[in-house]
Amino acid sequence: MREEVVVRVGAKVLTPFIIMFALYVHFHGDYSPGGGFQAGVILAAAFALLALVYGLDAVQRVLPPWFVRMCAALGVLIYAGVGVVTMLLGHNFLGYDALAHDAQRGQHYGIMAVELGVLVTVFGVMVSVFYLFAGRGRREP
Amino acid sequence: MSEHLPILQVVVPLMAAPLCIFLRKPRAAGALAVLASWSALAIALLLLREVLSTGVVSYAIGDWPPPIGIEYRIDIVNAWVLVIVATIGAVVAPYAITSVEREVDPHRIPLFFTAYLLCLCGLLGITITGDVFNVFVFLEISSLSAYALISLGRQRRALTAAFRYLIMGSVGATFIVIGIGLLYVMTGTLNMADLAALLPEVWDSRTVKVAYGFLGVGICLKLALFPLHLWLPNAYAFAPSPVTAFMASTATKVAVYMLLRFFLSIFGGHFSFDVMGLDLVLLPLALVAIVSMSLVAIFQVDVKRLLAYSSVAQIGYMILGLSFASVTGLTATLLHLFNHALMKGALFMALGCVVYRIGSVQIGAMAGLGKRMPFTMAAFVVGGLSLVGVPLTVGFVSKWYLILGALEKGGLWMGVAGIVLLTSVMALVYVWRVVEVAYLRDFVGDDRVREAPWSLLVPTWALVLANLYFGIDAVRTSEVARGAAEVLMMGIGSS
Amino acid sequence: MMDQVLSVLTWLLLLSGGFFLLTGAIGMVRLPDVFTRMHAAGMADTMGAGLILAGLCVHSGVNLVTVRLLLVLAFVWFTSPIATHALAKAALSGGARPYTLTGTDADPGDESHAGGGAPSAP
Amino acid sequence: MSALLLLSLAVPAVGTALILLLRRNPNAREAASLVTAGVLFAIVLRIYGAVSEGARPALVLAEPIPGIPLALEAEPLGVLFALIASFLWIVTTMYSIGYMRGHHEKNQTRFYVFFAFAIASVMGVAFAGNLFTLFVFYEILSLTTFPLVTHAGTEAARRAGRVYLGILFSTSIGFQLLAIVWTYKLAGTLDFQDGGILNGRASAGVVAVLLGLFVFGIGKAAVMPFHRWLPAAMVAPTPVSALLHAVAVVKAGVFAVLKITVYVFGIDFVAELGASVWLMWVAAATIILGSLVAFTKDNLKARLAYSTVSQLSYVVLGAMLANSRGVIGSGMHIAMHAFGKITLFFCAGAIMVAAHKSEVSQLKGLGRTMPVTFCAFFVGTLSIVGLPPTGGSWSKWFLGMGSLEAGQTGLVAVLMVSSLLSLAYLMEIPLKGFFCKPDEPPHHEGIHEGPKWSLVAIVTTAVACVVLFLYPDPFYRLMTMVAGP
Amino acid sequence: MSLDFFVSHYNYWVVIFLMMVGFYILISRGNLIKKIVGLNVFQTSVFMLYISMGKITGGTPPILLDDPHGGGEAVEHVVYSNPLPHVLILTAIVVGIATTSVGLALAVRIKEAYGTLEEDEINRIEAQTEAAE
Amino acid sequence: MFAVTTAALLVAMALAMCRALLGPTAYDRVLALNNIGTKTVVLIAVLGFLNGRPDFLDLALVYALINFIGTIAVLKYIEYGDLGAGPRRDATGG
Amino acid sequence: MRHGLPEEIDHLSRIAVLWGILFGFWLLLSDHYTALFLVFGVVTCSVAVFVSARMGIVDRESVPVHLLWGALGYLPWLVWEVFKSNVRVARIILAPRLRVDPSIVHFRASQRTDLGRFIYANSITLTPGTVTTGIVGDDFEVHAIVQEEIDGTEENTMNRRVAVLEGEAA
Ligand code: NA
Ligand code: NA
Repeated sequence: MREEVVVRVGAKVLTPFIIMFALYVHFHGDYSPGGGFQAGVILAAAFALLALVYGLDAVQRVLPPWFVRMCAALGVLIYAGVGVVTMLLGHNFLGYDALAHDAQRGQHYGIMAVELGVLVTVFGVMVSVFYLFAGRGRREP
Repeated sequence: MSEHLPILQVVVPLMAAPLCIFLRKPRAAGALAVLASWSALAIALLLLREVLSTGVVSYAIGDWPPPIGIEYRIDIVNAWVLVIVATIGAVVAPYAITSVEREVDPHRIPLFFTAYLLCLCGLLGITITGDVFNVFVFLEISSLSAYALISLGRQRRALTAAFRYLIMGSVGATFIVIGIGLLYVMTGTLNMADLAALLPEVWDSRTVKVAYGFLGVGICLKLALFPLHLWLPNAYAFAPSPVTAFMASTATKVAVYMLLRFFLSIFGGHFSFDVMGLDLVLLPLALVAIVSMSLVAIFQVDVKRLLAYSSVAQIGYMILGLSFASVTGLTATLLHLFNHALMKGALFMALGCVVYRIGSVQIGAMAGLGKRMPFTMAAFVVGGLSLVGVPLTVGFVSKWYLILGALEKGGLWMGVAGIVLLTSVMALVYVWRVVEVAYLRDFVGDDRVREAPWSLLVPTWALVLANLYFGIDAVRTSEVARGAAEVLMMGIGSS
Repeated sequence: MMDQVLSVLTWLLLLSGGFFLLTGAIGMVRLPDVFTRMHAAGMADTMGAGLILAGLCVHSGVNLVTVRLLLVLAFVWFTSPIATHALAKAALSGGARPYTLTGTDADPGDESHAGGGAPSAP
Repeated sequence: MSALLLLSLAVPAVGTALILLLRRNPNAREAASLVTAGVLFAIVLRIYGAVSEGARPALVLAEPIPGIPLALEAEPLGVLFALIASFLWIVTTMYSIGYMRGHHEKNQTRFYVFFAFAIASVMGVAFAGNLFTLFVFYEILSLTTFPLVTHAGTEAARRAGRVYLGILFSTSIGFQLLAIVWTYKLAGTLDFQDGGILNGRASAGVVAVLLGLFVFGIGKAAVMPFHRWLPAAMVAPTPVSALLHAVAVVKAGVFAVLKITVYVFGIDFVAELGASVWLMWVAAATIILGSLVAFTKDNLKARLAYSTVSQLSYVVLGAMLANSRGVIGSGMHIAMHAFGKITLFFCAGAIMVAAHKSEVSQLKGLGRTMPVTFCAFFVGTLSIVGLPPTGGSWSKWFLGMGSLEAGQTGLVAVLMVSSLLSLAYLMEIPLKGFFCKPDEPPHHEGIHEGPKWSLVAIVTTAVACVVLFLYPDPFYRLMTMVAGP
Repeated sequence: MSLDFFVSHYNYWVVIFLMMVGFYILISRGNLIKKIVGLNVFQTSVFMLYISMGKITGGTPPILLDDPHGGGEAVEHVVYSNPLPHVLILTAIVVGIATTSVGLALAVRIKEAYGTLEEDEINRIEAQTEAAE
Repeated sequence: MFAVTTAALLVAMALAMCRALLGPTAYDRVLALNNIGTKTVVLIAVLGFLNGRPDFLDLALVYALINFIGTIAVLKYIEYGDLGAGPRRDATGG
Repeated sequence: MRHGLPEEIDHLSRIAVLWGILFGFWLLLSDHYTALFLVFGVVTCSVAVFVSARMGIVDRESVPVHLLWGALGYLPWLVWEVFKSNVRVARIILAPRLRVDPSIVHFRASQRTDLGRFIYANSITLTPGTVTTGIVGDDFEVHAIVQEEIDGTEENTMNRRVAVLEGEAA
């Protein structure tokens, strides 16, 4: 049997950096919207890599399927919640100016929060899809 | 909070959808879906009231003023469609709680309600938004959740049906996004009102005409206009019953709304009818759809699929009304939007009751159900008669305006009126095939089969009674539809 | 003066990077089987990408862009051999037969050490 | 007064509820039926009283489409129809009690329920205040009689039901509805008005087409070629046939034709344009062809059915004549044919129940064992043919006079020939019954008159045929209010 | 239709070619996964069209905005450059990816239910089931 | 000079694409696609550099990451028919 | 398994080191050095370290700080080797007549840890002309494009250098 030293060690070394990079993309994506989406994809990719190397079960122990589904749901809630908060603060839906005294800062916080929602959702959806695929092949011999 | 009604219309189902996943119990998720869909209906009704009293309601997302930011803009047309969608959403949600027990895997039920609410959110969003790109986004939200909903059907054919719908729906959506992009390139705006103001300057350009074509084909794919309807019959036949009831009553209606909004409000009636000859393109398609699909429906043995083909034919009626290029014709279209939602909703929900008890809607399996499930089959009969267009049902009201619209045009259009009537008779044939089997054959199935539970019957009969109520008192609906038609036509072809 | 030197250096690096890139690509087409092609692909990944990115670094000078370019390069150099190794391993266990001069197959399970497997070319 | 109109619809509806409630107790159930029928007749009589003094009670039920209400209005023609229908409902109920029990029919409750529903729809048709309301109740009548037609539940019954509903709905949706929308487009209203609403609003050609759409669109009038449903519906129990032929369905059809001609087109307008001449001849053709086909039928009910096809076109013909005499004759014939034909059907049913005979050729000598029935049949025959001393002679007289007035001498000839034909094919039955020797071996032992309740009904209608000869005044007066003297 | 016309609109031709390729794959391939690939190529061609047209991406000048709540007093600083064009493409891409995910998920379940991903095969199985009913 | 580099990259990618299309084995295609991926990373870097958009380098990094993980996933799928299989621990070490 | 105190400390220190490395990378990547972004950086690195620790992948293999010093010497040498073998393979490919003589060979590697084997295997693969195709224990299976690539001295040198690199730290 051929063992997987190379890929295993490689994945181990890479993973923390990938996670860090994902969040870096999120926090620095504010000037060009969409950071949340890319970050979600990258974060999901990190776990996909771990699952490829350590097996689905190992990853699902840390990241159970129900948790991932909730992430997908939670992101939408964050997104809509930010809108509702701005509404409660007397502005229109997603009127970020409401989030801080300084309009620019408010915009920044708002986009960051919304992108966080996007990140969490994209991460949840992507990992769910990966689980779906990775979990299916098992029934074949 | 009342100034936020436009956004709440979308946000309430949008926020409830993920919460359904958090509530991992099927019934809790269902209860939340009911709550959300009822709130959506209340909001839609409030919006309609506001629009009727004050005219157009506008809401700027994120405080960005309209031409730049996304604007939600409600006039009488989309207020009307919102009410239709929200009504069906509110009726089907409680029905689904019981219905999915037999039609969806238990562990997928929270997912079902999530997708249901997302679909509702998408459809409401398409209707309410005043931004063309936002239309595309909501269209995809509703479509993706629709694919998921269809695939939840128990039979494996639900999967292939969903897949085919996905392929055709995505092609349609891509066509729409091409059209939207071209419009943006030409005008630099995505705001509908802005587009409507800017487009006349560039009417002559080929790009605008190409955009028009892409949008037309894309939307017609979504609304299953013959011959782009191929995805619909199987999708409706194999989806879980509440999904079929919901989709058949709302999804294609919203697509028709999109067609009206894009071609009459944004491009304008003058461009559509006088420059592009939209009526001349739609008329033959609508007629062929009505006749051929009615004919095909007659020979179906699966009643769900039978009604699905009937839906394609009924979409033909709506498009036919548009092709009259007159206020009366458009009134017929808008009325039929509402009326067809009521009748198909009632019919598919009645079928859902049948599925709940006997697990099949093959015509043979329904023999003798008239006695076993009297309320269910009575609902089916009333819905069917409405489909045929028997007076005192809503179906009659739309047929009335459709024929009136045709006769107003005089001449050869008499023949169009004749075809409408002929196909009503065909509807009678396919409806009656089922009725005859249910009432005049002896029951052959399991002896324990009895009437469907109240939790299914009450929503079903709510729609059945609506079929009758709005058939007996159609003054208000007719007036709203006529008002909406006048807004859309803006003085063109009014007679 | 310094600018000119840097400019020439950039030219040199980019051109030689392009050279290895193209050579590797030719090898991808020319070489007889998947295993030999891996060596060609490796050229593009190592010297091809390396020299071009180095050229960009030289051009850009010492700043955050260079840091990023180096990060990209480090990532490519770190992952490329892992992917190639995984591919080779998968190909062998998947039944791909390495090309040999004589046309007879090398036995991948052969336990003989260095030099075993393929006889020398005539 | 307008409350009475509502009651005329509500009473049969309440009756259905009563019948359903009392379904476990047949006697109470039938009593409820009878009482309801009696009450309804009393109500209609009250309305008759008011209308004959010139009142026009009216009522709006709802407004389904802006400008097109669901409205009731009692005018003389409608009252005439309502009178006939409500009176014959009593008689038919009595007859049904005997027949259904004697024949051991299943689902008797369903029968009475839909019977009552059908009568309610008939009242709606009779008192319809506009074309739309007429159409609504016309369609409801088709639906409520469908379960009656398919009562037996056999394959033959299903097939008949398909033909029945198929023809009635396709003509009404295909032609009638089109004509209604067209009328609305031309006139801007659908209300029935004296002198017509289309008067002066349409050309001769349009009127001719519209009139045709109405005549053929009202499939219940059974004008050829849309008559097939009538013989097909013969599979139904005899009381249903009676209801179809005499009381409700076909009468609703010809009544609608007459009412539309009078109140939508206006007879003067139609006569002036001459737009109805082609339909006169269509009606004439139906009259002759119907009679000829009746001749060929050995099955008694089928023969009666084709007789009805033929006779209905008398009414249509009268309407198309579009003059005072013709319309009076037309209206009177609705009544006279109703009493005559219901007598014949009752007799046919009684023969079926008592002797289990359905073919004309089997009736030889039966008259001696069932004298009352065969006498009644004879009276009914006279009325259908139009011979004194029966009511039928009046309507035939007025129709003939109307034809002459319209200058259509040829139609007089058609009337004569058709009368002779009907005399021939109907008189064969009492003649066979009384004067032919039964075939060998005789099967008539043990056969006696039909059930008691049925017999009462038969005698009542037969007597009514004679009474209407002596006292046709109520109907005549109503018709003169419609068409002028 | 000069040569110049073709050359100056090269991006259109590339996009149209890609679109046709995608559409061709979508229609002609019986394998469901290949259909999804075709759909992706088809969609990607549209994104490329917009990216290449340049009017949508980049080159959009920042917009000076009136503060919506400022009561007419114009805000001098650019709050954010108009994010619209980027967002459009990005959203469309996200939608495309979501569609692909759902499509692939369906394909997985179809493979499980039918044991094949070939359309002909699936149609055959479905026809058999229908005949059996 | 960047244009020349870009051209070299495109030609190299085209040649690799030939290999991807020709095969003949699945491994050839994976190898070629992985190689195209790496070249795309370089291309993105060059183009970003050319357009003065250093944020393209983040994109290049993301692309490289996806390329790597995608390759590993495809290989695992080819080898095991299952993306979620655990490591085989029947050898030494691990 | 018993967790001794030194092991705990070792683990925690590795976590801290990993955190530090990540934060270093954050500072390299980030071009905003405001307080807010530093806070973001702290959060980011903490999340990354936390997740990695929960996955159980923070250990000697994944945080090879002990090799840092040796790597400074090894990496330049490796780059040079890569360049040399690139040239050799380029000559093979560009030769008018393709002269490849591929073979697969097995040999025993001197590294004692998986990390060492990982470095050695990747170094072999990184240099064109040879590809590690399999490792079982200390047995390496390598594919070479021409025989000379593998029976030359480079491989032995590389084997030794990696072993030294590994050994220095140990
Ligand atoms: Na080497
Ligand atoms: Na190598």
